[in-house]
Amino acid sequence: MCWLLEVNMRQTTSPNLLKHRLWLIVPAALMVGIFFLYPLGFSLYSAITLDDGGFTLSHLNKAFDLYSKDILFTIIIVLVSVAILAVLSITIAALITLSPFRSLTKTLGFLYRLPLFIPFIVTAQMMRTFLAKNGLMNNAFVASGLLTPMDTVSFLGWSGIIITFVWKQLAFSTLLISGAMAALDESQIRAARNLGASRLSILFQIILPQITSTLGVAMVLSIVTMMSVLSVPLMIGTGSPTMMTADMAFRINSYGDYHVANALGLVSYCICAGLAWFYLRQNLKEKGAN
Amino acid sequence: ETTLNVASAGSQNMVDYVKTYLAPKFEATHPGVKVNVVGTGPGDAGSHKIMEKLSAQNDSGLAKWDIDVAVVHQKIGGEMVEDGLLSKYRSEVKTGDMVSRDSAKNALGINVDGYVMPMFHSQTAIAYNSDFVENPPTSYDELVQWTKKHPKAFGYNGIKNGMSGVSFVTGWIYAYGTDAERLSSAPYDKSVESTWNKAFSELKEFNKNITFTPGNAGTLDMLNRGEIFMGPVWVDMFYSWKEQGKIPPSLKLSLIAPGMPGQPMYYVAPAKAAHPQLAREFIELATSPEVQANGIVKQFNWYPGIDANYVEAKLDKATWEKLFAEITPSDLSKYGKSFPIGPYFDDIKEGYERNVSN
Amino acid sequence: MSYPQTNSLLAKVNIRYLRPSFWLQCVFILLLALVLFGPIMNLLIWTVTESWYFPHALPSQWGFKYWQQVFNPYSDVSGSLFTSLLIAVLTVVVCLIVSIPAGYALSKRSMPFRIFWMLLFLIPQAFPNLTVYMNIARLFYDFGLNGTLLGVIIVHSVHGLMFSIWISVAAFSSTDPMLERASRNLGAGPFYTFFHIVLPQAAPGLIASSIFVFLESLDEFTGTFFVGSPNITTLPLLLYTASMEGNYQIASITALILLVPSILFMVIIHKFMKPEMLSKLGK
Amino acid sequence: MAHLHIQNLQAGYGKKLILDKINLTVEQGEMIALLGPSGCGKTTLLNALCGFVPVSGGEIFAGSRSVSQLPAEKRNITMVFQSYALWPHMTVAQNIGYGLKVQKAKRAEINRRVSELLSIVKLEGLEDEKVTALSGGQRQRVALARALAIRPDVLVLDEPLSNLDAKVRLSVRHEIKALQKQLGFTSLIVTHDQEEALVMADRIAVLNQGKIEQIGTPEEIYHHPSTPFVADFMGAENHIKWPTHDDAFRLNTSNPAAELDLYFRSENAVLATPQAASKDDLNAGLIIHGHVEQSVFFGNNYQISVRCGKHTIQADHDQNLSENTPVTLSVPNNALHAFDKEGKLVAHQKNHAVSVKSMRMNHVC
Amino acid sequence: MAHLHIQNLQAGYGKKLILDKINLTVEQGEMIALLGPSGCGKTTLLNALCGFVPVSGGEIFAGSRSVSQLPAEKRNITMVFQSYALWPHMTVAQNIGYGLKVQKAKRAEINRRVSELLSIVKLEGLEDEKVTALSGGQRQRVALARALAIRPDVLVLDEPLSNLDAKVRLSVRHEIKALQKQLGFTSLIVTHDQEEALVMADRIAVLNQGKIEQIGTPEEIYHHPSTPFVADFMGAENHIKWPTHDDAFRLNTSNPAAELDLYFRSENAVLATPQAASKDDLNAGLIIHGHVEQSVFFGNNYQISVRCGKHTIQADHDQNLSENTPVTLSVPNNALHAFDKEGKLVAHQKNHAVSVKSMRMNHVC
Ligand SMILES: Nc1ncnc2c1ncn2[C@@H]1O[C@H](COP(=O)(O)OP(=O)(O)OP(=O)(O)O)[C@@H](O)[C@H]1O
Ligand SMILES: Nc1ncnc2c1ncn2[C@@H]1O[C@H](COP(=O)(O)OP(=O)(O)OP(=O)(O)O)[C@@H](O)[C@H]1O
Ligand SMILES: [Mg+2]
Ligand SMILES: [Mg+2]
Repeated sequence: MCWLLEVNMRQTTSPNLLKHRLWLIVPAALMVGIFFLYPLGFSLYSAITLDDGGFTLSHLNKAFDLYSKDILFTIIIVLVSVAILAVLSITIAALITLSPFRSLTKTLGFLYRLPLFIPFIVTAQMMRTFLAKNGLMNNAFVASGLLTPMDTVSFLGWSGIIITFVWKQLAFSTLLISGAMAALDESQIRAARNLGASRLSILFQIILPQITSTLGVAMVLSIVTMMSVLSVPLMIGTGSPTMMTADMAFRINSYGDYHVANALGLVSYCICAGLAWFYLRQNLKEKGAN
Repeated sequence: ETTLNVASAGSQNMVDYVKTYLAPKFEATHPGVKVNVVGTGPGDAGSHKIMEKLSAQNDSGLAKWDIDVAVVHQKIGGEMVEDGLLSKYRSEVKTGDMVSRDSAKNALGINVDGYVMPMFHSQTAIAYNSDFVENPPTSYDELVQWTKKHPKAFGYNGIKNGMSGVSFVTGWIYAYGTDAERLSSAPYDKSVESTWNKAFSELKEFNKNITFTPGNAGTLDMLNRGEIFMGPVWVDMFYSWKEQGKIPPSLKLSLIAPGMPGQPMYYVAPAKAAHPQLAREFIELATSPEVQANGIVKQFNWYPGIDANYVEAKLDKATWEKLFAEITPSDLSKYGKSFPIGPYFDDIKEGYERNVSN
Repeated sequence: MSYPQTNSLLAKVNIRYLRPSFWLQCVFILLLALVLFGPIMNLLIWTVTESWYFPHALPSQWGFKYWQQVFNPYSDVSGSLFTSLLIAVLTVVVCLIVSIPAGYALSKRSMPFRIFWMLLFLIPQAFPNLTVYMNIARLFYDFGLNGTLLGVIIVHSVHGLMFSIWISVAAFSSTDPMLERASRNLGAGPFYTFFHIVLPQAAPGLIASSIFVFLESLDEFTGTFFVGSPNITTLPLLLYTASMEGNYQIASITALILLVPSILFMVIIHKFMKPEMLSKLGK
Repeated sequence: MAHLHIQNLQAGYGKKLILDKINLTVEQGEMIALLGPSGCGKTTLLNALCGFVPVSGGEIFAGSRSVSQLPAEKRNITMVFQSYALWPHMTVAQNIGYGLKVQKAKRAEINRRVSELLSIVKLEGLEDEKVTALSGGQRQRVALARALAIRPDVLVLDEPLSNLDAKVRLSVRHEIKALQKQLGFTSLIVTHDQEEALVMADRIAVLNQGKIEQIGTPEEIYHHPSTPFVADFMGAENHIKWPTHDDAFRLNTSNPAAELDLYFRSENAVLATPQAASKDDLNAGLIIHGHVEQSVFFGNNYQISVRCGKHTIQADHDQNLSENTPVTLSVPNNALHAFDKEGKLVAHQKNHAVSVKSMRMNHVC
Repeated sequence: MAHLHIQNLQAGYGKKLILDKINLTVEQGEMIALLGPSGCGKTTLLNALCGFVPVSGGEIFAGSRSVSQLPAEKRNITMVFQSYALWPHMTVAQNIGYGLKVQKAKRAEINRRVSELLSIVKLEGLEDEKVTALSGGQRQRVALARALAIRPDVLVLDEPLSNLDAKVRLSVRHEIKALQKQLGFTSLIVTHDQEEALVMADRIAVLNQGKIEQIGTPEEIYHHPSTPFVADFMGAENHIKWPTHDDAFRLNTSNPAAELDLYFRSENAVLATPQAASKDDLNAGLIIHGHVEQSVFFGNNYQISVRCGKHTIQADHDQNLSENTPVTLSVPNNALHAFDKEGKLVAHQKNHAVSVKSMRMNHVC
């Protein structure tokens, strides 16, 4: 068990512990260890064992067998959402940092934070009625003459899931990214403008390279959040394919099958950890170069 | 002051019903007792949470559990009995012998006799908008024809987003696979499943002409917003929404041949409830003919959990008739099926996942 | 040599605002406003809707019927709101207490197994916890934590730890190490330096992380049920049932009520934060 | 290449007005040095020129084009920043080549120019270093090279040499000057090094509290400061309020009762020891008797602090003197900057101080 | 108060060794100036002293205490940072008072000391400003005041005056020196201003590529540079590789065939115009004929660039000379620093250059 390993480490490497300030991590690690990893152990255990305790890969096989399409769907949805999210939040943060029009940036700064405090479940619920074929959005288009009632399309389904994810996470990632941008030394931006760089090239060549790590954090956290949300696929998603969380819930609620559900959980964690690892390695490389 | 903890799965209406209708009544007759009602969410998930919480307490060997009365779905009720989480209380409550339905004894093939009391019975049926659909289909065959003529106008929610879709699929198997009687009774025969391939491939074909909705409520919602004109819904939910004005009066119900499944909600008492006696008294109150008549039937238009005869006696004719305004008692007895026994049920769902949605 | 005189204020204003980029940005902001406000408008409309069905573009009947339902004497809205808030605030406190030291330590490049630690704290969010909560509940029954505020706070904290640690690592990494040096140089020990120099520098990031932990806690439902109920009722419990079941009015009203403390939280942050710290938080 | 014309410029931060009614013209190809005490608004002026501080009044013209309302990237006025403002995520070469990259120059052309500049600022071999691994002086040279790379029309430099060591400073100073002559760019340089200003600039503007006190050629500013502030700032650090009511001081003046502020440089104070004492010089405007307080080695001479009553006067001398040696200081009339109570110049003579110095030598030898 | 003793110090970043076998003793109450080109490791040395760069070899003693393994806050060596390292979340007063607050001084005492220091560094009235709203020079003064506030035993200063204007620099320089004398703290100051080093320091250490080239009193370093590098660095910027194979050059030496590197200062190159030409000075070690290339106003004199063949020689002169004037330069033997091929000093004479200079004056007048 991981937390045991961790306690072990404390005993065997105590000079190291002091030197590298490992002890500062201990409370947090213990908390996760005892209150999550330990119970998680049982779940993981059930993902790779039979009811009688024998080791098996059949649950994982079954998970891939039945849900490979959903796994792919989940990855695509999450990646697409995170890409849109990155583009949008960088645009907003860049406008706030670089736009010469103070009044506009103030408005923008107020605007983007609006969804920050709206819980996922409420967002999902709002979107369900907003994005539907005859939802408020389409109604508004029809009323304003932009669409005829015949042209309206329902966004419930994959597009709705993406829209909802982006809508909800936008405030979060923009907050982090524009924070990082604001923390950059003003004179660095000035120096670039001074050399004739347009705002766009300043964004791409001066600002973005310096905030990649924050961008990475925002995106990893967003990915993880999206991967673990159940209410959105349940309320916005329609049928198949669907997100893995919905499958897990279905597996448990409908079959009482914890094995396959946990196997799916394992897959889901591996995806998140893979993406996070990618970021962390990149981040470490960058720092090492400095 | 004693607190009686009631956990209720199911829709907000049910939670509200327990909270605002039953609880005050109970508190009035039991001074010093406070009823604490927790809603655990709609659908099987809500029931499942209750089961998991109880089994967690069971596993850690607690002497007293923190739920005294629970309202759960039929399927979970059966599983809880199997896991030994419930107490066999029915014989100890006065209303115990007023139950007549088979579902009080048998939950998807599991014998639950004595462990459960139905709160009400629910049924899936096809809801349609009578403004747009003049001759609603009366059987699955007609429905298939209808969807060919009106693509995307029929909607259901698959099998992962709620039980109404599952019921529809189960009905489909009843119609094109194996009949309901065979699937609803033991013994289980694994080979039966292999005869459904055609049914599933037809369903896959059928699915191309329809709209998928997000959940039980999603179907009703889309009906309400005119995005679909027909779809399978829970009768109890349908009536509640209609009662609250959340769907237009033009929506009607039709139960189609060869039938769709329904299920009851159960009142159960956990095996190690902290207040077993109060729990029994609470259930007794909840299943009394008066409460069933005024609460379940009159207020919500739900089919009563105890024998209808006891309830009908407590109500005026008009109210009683209203219950059968759209689905006649004869339709109900002909087409109101129960769910198949557990293993078949799993076969149906997994078959769907493998052959239809994959 | 004579120079053109363009001193009139009007001329200046014109030069600035006639630029196409101004209008482009205006349009972008307008679109964003619509996208953001649309769903929120929808939410607000639903709170005062009594019935709304096809083919009405707007509710066919407005009213406060559902407000009465939410605030009926049997549903203890204010009580559970208070509980939710209390839990959220305490969760923030717990998360800060454990994640500030961890975040600081992890922000140092020399930290051994840095990636391992970072991934460790990702687990509670990344592993869908549906299946884990049952085991947590069992564990908590053993510890006697079930049904206690502490239990719920622990569950929420573990859940929020990812935000607080990852964001505080970012916050601490961006502080200037020279400032730390300057303080050590003047005789301040590591702790004094940490609290007087490093922490204020990282404060904006830490506050951002608190916001997310706070929100996570307010959003959390499953864990609360497994560990808290029936003794502890939070508002999201109510919201969850209503929302999953398509009871838009109740869900919207509850959501609106939940928004009140969230906005208050934001206002308090505004009040007690120095402006330049907030500027780092991003405007 | 264009000349720069600043007209009634007003600028500041928020409501705090830092620059007030600045008027300044930098002719095409001219280099003007901005001298002024710390905090007087030099950086603010450059920022206003570059478009980083909004102009609240007045106009800036580059050529005949009014640029005061243009965005920074359109102004074509390049700046070397006081805080370097290098981009930490780029290598030295990338930093330097950035401006050319923005102009979409060819890669080969950029490389050529970058290595040319690296050799100018003596950073050969460091092109692939991250700027974060450079020492302070190395960073400053990168900043300079970056601004020079695009051959700007108007170059403004904010203390470009302050972090360089003496050696590099001389060569970079020379390099800038040579480049400026060669390319003929108009430039404005902020420096707090008086020598730098004198050597590099065609004209010097002395700024004080957001106002220009005097503009003129180095010689004018050095020899004919028009205000007490400029006199003081340009090194006439000895200040005597006349009358002193002290017998140790004697002033040859037509009106001995007038209240005057006298300023003179240590290099103009001719110091005579009793041994070397001769009869008082007729040329001497001011004669002071005192005692050596301190003597400091200055390289090519010693700076002697002379105590006379409540004043301490600095004088240059070619020999080290021991403490308390009695000495006589005489300051020639033409090296004495006298101002009346309103700060107006009084009885200033046009001879150059240098000739005065050579006279001093006569006494010594 | 303690002396500082550095023994065989080695330090660097990662595997990159920057400082190699540094040996240096700063006596109690002494001030040593570290001079050296940019990037030679001056900042690194100070960082190693303060405990910010790990020491990979050797020892540092403050008094008799070995501090090389102590944490930074226990070393009692205070630093003025080159990049200021001010705390942006604090006001000026809070920055300055921080060290005292750490020592748990009374609030009144802190306030008193802070306002005392504010007046020393001439920042009165800015105590409640955020440091982010200060100009570059103002920030540097805050950094200085912060380090002085706690009256440190050993003070190390990393170019503390580089961003100050001439006026303030003089007064702060003086203030530091006075404080240092008064309080007697041992100190090490990094500067790239040669004059600053000469004036402030009791001894000067010249650092080159992580090694100390020479340590000595200002006079020693100035007049007797022991290596070509020091000579060059201390302002003897005229460099001639002997033999030049050019008739315009003449060297009075016992061994005219020897290969030598000759260094001399512009101030020691006596310049004679044809009009003023006299017979060749016997003292002159080196005589050069050439033409004026450029003449630059330097304040108290002109710097003349003389072109002789492929060399350009700088010489000081008291008058402006027009371009192409033919001139003769003579450098006295004792002002000529000659090194052999190994960089060893050759035939150096002990007379002080100052006396040479006065001799020059004889010729001129
Ligand atoms: N953090 C660092 N990592 C790696 N190398 C560094 C680092 N800081 C400085 N160096 C290198 O160490 C050498 C010495 O740097 P240092 O800062 O000590 O120079 P310095 O003498 O203070 O120069 P300056 O006068 O320009 O400030 C330089 O070559 C520099 O490139
Ligand atoms: N961002 C700012 N906000 C408010 N005031 C500022 C800001 N920057 C500078 N100031 C103030 O404006 C005045 C002028 O500052 P500026 O930077 O122009 O001085 P400077 O002449 O460049 O000085 P130095 O030689 O020290 O760099 C100073 O009093 C300073 O305190
Ligand atoms: Mg400045
Ligand atoms: Mg340095």
